[in-house]
Amino acid sequence: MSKPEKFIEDGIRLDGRKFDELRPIKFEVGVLNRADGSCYLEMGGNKVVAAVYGPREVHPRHMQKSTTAIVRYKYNMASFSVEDRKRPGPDRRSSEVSKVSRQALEPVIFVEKYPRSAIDIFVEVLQADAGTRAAGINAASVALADAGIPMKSLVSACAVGKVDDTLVLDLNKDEDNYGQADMPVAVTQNGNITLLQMDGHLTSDEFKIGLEMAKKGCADIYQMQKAALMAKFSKSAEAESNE
Amino acid sequence: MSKPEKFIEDGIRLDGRKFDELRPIKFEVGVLNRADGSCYLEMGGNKVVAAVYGPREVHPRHMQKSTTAIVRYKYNMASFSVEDRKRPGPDRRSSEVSKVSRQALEPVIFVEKYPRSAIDIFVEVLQADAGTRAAGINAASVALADAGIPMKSLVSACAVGKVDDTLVLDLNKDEDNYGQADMPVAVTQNGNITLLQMDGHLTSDEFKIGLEMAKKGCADIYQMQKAALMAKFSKSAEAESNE
Amino acid sequence: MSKPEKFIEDGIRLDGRKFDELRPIKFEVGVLNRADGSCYLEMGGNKVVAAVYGPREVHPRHMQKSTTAIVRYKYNMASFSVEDRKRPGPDRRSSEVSKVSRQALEPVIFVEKYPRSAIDIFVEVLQADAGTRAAGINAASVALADAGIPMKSLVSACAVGKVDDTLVLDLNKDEDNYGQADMPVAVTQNGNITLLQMDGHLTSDEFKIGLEMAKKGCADIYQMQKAALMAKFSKSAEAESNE
Amino acid sequence: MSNEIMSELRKDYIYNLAIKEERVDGRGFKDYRELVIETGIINKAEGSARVRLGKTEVVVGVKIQPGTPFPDTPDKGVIITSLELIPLASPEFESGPPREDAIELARVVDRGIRESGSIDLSKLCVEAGEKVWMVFIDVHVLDDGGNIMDAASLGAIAALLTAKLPAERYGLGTDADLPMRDVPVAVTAALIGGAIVLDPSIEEEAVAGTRMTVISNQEGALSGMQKSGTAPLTTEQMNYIVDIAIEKAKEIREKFLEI
Amino acid sequence: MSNEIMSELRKDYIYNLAIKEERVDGRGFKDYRELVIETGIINKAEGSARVRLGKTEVVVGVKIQPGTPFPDTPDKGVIITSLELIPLASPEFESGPPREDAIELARVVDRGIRESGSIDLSKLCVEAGEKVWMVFIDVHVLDDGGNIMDAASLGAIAALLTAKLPAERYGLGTDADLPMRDVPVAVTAALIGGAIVLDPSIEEEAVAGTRMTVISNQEGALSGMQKSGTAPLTTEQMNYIVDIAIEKAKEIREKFLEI
Amino acid sequence: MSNEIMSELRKDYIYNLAIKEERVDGRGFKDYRELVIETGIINKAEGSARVRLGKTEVVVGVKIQPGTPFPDTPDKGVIITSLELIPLASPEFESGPPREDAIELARVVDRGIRESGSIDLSKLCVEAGEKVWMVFIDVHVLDDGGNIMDAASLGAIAALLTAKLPAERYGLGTDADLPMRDVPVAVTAALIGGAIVLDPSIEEEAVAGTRMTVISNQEGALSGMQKSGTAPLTTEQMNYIVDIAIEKAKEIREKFLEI
Repeated sequence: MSKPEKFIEDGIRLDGRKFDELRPIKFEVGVLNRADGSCYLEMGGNKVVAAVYGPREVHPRHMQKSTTAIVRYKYNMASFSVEDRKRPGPDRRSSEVSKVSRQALEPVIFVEKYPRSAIDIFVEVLQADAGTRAAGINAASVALADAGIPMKSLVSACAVGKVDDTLVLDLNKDEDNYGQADMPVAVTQNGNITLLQMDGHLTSDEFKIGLEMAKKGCADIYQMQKAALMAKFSKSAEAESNE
Repeated sequence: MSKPEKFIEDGIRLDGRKFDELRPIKFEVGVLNRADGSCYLEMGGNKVVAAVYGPREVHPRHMQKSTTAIVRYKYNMASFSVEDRKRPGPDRRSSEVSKVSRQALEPVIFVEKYPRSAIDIFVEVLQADAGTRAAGINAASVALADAGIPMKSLVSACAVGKVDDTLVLDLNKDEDNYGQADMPVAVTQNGNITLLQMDGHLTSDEFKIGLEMAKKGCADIYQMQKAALMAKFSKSAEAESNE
Repeated sequence: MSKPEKFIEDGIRLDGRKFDELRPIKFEVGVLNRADGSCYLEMGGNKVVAAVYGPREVHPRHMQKSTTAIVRYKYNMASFSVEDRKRPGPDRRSSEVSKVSRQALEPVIFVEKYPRSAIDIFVEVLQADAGTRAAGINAASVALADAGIPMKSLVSACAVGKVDDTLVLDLNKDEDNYGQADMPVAVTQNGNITLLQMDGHLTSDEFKIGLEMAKKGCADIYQMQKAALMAKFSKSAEAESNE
Repeated sequence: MSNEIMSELRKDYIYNLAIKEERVDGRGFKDYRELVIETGIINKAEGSARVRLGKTEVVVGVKIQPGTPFPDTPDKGVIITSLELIPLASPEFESGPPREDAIELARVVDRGIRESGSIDLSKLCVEAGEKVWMVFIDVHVLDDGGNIMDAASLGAIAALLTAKLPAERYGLGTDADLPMRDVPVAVTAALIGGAIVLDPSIEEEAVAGTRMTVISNQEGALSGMQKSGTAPLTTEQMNYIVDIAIEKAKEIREKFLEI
Repeated sequence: MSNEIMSELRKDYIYNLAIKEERVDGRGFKDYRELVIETGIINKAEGSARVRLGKTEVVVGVKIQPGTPFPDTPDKGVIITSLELIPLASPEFESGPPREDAIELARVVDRGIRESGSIDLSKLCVEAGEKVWMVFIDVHVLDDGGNIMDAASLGAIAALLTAKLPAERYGLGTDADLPMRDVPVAVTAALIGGAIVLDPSIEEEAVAGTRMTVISNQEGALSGMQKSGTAPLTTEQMNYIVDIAIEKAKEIREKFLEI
Repeated sequence: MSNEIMSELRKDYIYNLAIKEERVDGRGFKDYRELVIETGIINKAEGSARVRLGKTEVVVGVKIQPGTPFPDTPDKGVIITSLELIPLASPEFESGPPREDAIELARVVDRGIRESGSIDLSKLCVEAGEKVWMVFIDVHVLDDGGNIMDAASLGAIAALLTAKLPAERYGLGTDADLPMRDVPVAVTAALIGGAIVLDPSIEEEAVAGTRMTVISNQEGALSGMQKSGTAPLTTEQMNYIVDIAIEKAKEIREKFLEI
């Protein structure tokens, strides 16, 4: 698709959303058998799977920390997740995304409970549609809870951006490709910021308003994360009481 | 060479062999000084060298097994072994060949005699002419014996294939390139199958007949392997008694 | 630049030097804060930085030697140091240069004083103009002294070459590119040879005369190295006595 | 009681069950676990499938784009099959470039498709020697519950059967189905003690001495075989496996009529 | 007393200073260390700069040569930014391919230049779809005294501002300055306890829970941001950092008028 | 008695022999071990040779194919020399990409051929700037009995002297010999204590402080030198080595008349 003439008409975006509206979101908890915790997430056209292993032994040994667990995060895009086939394997972008995503989640994990061990988070993007790092963090946060990792809070993430000189929540692919700014944000349930990146052009005022919009979006996602976990746990509890 | 019109005329293959005839084979035992055991083999146009080191210490340590020796097998084609220069170094094909070849030999080695140690097998293909994995296994099996590694049996290998809708033993390069099927087989001296792969198209009946042909070929190769080892040992014994 | 018609006219080289004259040389000692010892060197158009760390712990552990320190040397050319951008990272040339440079310096270091430890030398070429390996060794030798590593001698290095059938000292880039021979030499202060390589064409007599020229050049460089170190140490001493 | 001992006991248990002609999940020796195939799940891919085989799950994506043919087959399309055993799918998988096991799986899936002639590669030529269609088959293993080989192989075929040549996108005519001619099906048997079981679970794989994959086509002929593992097989065992694999493949192939 | 204990005490000291609104080197919270920028230091490079920021030193070289544009931007030049944390610069850096930290630094420097539109990439097109100028920005870190991010970013801009398109060398017209439109400046703040300080030294980085880099352009608008580190920031802290970073960037931008 | 002590005693023994002007295998200081050169042993290669030098064995294969010249030498053929120290050849060699020692060996062999002008590269040009012959020299070390350098160098020259340009295969005229102009010969000396011996065996290499390789051409001039090892050499030692190496090279060159 080439650049549309207008992204917003009569206050409505090309995909029918209002400027501060998230795309449809669907969480599924505990979708994998081998992982200690897992989550499948659809967020707009994004389809991601997150898996958590741990706390477990650290290999190689010299990466161990004597007083805390180490947290590792591996974000990967499937080669078929994008229009033009992506070469398999890590690249510079996935390396950066993995780093900031890890740092978005690490502050809510009680790492001091598991010295010398590792908590491994794997995120696979099966289909990409702008906002994959936010989707990955949302899924990973739920997968951590599903794995029973003690956490101070869930972490919720979404991006705010600018198209047609207007701030909009949760950019889709075209808004991302042709927009003026993209700012992914992750927050704890208290609204503390654990990830913030910005590309593009924003005035200082736009930044401040945009940050509030993103936080509002994250708060909505947090409710969905909680609901998905509740549903899983009540189902498990039910299953157990039926045994 | 482009595809010949016919591969078999009056029951005779283009290189003069009958359908169930092996190519000329020559074993030389103990050709290397540094290796613990070695064997040079010419099998048709294939020229391969196999070397065995071990049992010896395992590096890196974490690969050690506490109750058995580990067996490692590295198959490599010299860049000048084929018509079009091969890029040096391992590729996906050599990785698979190494794996199946290792598994072809491992069952006959008394690995439980050497816990925490490694038995390393290296096979270099100096000239390739179809059937290099079988040639490698034949040479490696003899090199293991030459190294004094305790074995339950030798392992012998050859391929059976299909050209002109006819099953033939020990494909040469053209028969392999333009043929309808290729099935390398390795067996112990009791005829138990330790390697079997098949590419191409075979009916179930053809498979069963072909397997018998391959086993027959392996039995012949086994005799040559034994003879080569006997010759080496009697020469060594003679040398010793003359000292 | 294409090949000049003549490199030497009336006994004077294209850059105005006599046949046995070094290019201008400038040493700066202790230019880096983090390294244990360092030296910046301009030698003609070459600009190199050398840093020394150690004696320090060896990683990975299995590289430790129980009776001596290991010496490691990493020579690297910045991608912007040459006319046509160099791909970043090590290549075969830098690997060989690192090896011979390490061996040029190792014999003067009292490695037996620091068993199980490492002395790491890093040389970065910021601008290259023929003779970078000699420049690197000259700077590294001073950086070792600056780091307080006990040494039997400094090591000094320069090249001798042949242009217009004439032996010349310390080739510049054009003399190197279009010349008939290039021979880098490194010597201890007693004139013992710790590095010698030769490319090109020299008669046996030319070799012997050239070697003497190179040793004379090295002796001059040694004086400059010593002076640079003296200046640094007297400045440090002054600074200390002023405290 | 330590995990290691538990796991040894569990192995013995499975092993002893096999002797009694039983399996830990109650299946008969020739039974497959529940098989669910969904297609068209990734809309950025030209073809895609999710396969669930018991507790095993793989997603296969097919990307198709124009490219240069190999010099020795100037008039034929190109198939490239990749498979990684990513650590998301099992605590036993490690990060990094694909290792032996992953390479073997990819190559066997690839040969099954290639050697069976299931894709008519000559119809993937756009301009001989210059431009052909490149078909990238990427197998993404999400959950290793055992027998990845068959799941991957089924997923690859399902994704190919539903894939479209994106000709319009590249100005090369109208979109079309891939020229599929056959539906090869991989069936894997495992040797546990003297018993031969089909579709081994992850627990069964842990005790199996060897696995034998047999790929057969719609005529019931063989289009690929691979022995994997160190335990030898007798000729009788090998012939038996070939017979039951061909039979089972016919049954599984029915699944594809539903796609 | 061991080094580890010394270092812990040192960290506590810096931490406690921050509570008292002091810094170990006597600077105010918003003060930068001494900044020295030299340009044109590498004559083999089309542009170059050496930046000394306190005890931190980086050399940036810009190489420019003709190349093929990316298919999706056929009429635009290409910027490629590299940065390695080589072990010459710190005992904590290791040999080998660039790791996470180095990749992050390179990508943030790159985005600052790219997203601010500081180079008019459309003027780097020689022939649409065929030939454009490739601008390679290589950041060579020589001494890690802290805040490599700002030093690298400043060095990159300084090298670009003084770079020449080597058109004559490639028979593509006469040499010219790069088409620069803006001077983005990166300002990095660190959170130490509750205190926010600019331009953290290496010692301060060791105790900082998080760093926040804010890149702003000559209009005082934002052209890039990156949070790095695990400590969360409140909205108030984030907004405060943005305000002081924009202010400080104006001050630093003055430096470039001297180039 | 442990292997380590045995090996130390063995080293002392060799060292002490050298002082007495003796060698462990009875050779004189300037004697080479038995040298056997066979050519034409690999029929898939355009040239090939097997060299046995005492207990050392190398196989060299030369592949020749058309390719693109380097931009700075558009009218010259290309030589690319590779050498790996594969673990088949010695318990001390490891798998993986070539390391320092292997790279050094390959580069010295390469320079010997290149710098001596032994191949007339301008005759390997097919069409200037477009197509030249690429000569790949691959040295395969099979058994490391010491002095791989000379064996590799001899093998490379022997393989080149018997190589054919495969012009017919590529439709580029009729097959021809490579345009060889010189036969450079590498002679390696080792310093053991104060003694200088030629063609060191593996045991001698283990005690040698340094090795010095001198490559000379048929006129008796030098076309390459490489010192390898940490022990310094005096000027007298260096000059002596050059003299005896040139003398010995003449003797060895005779071997090639037999090819």
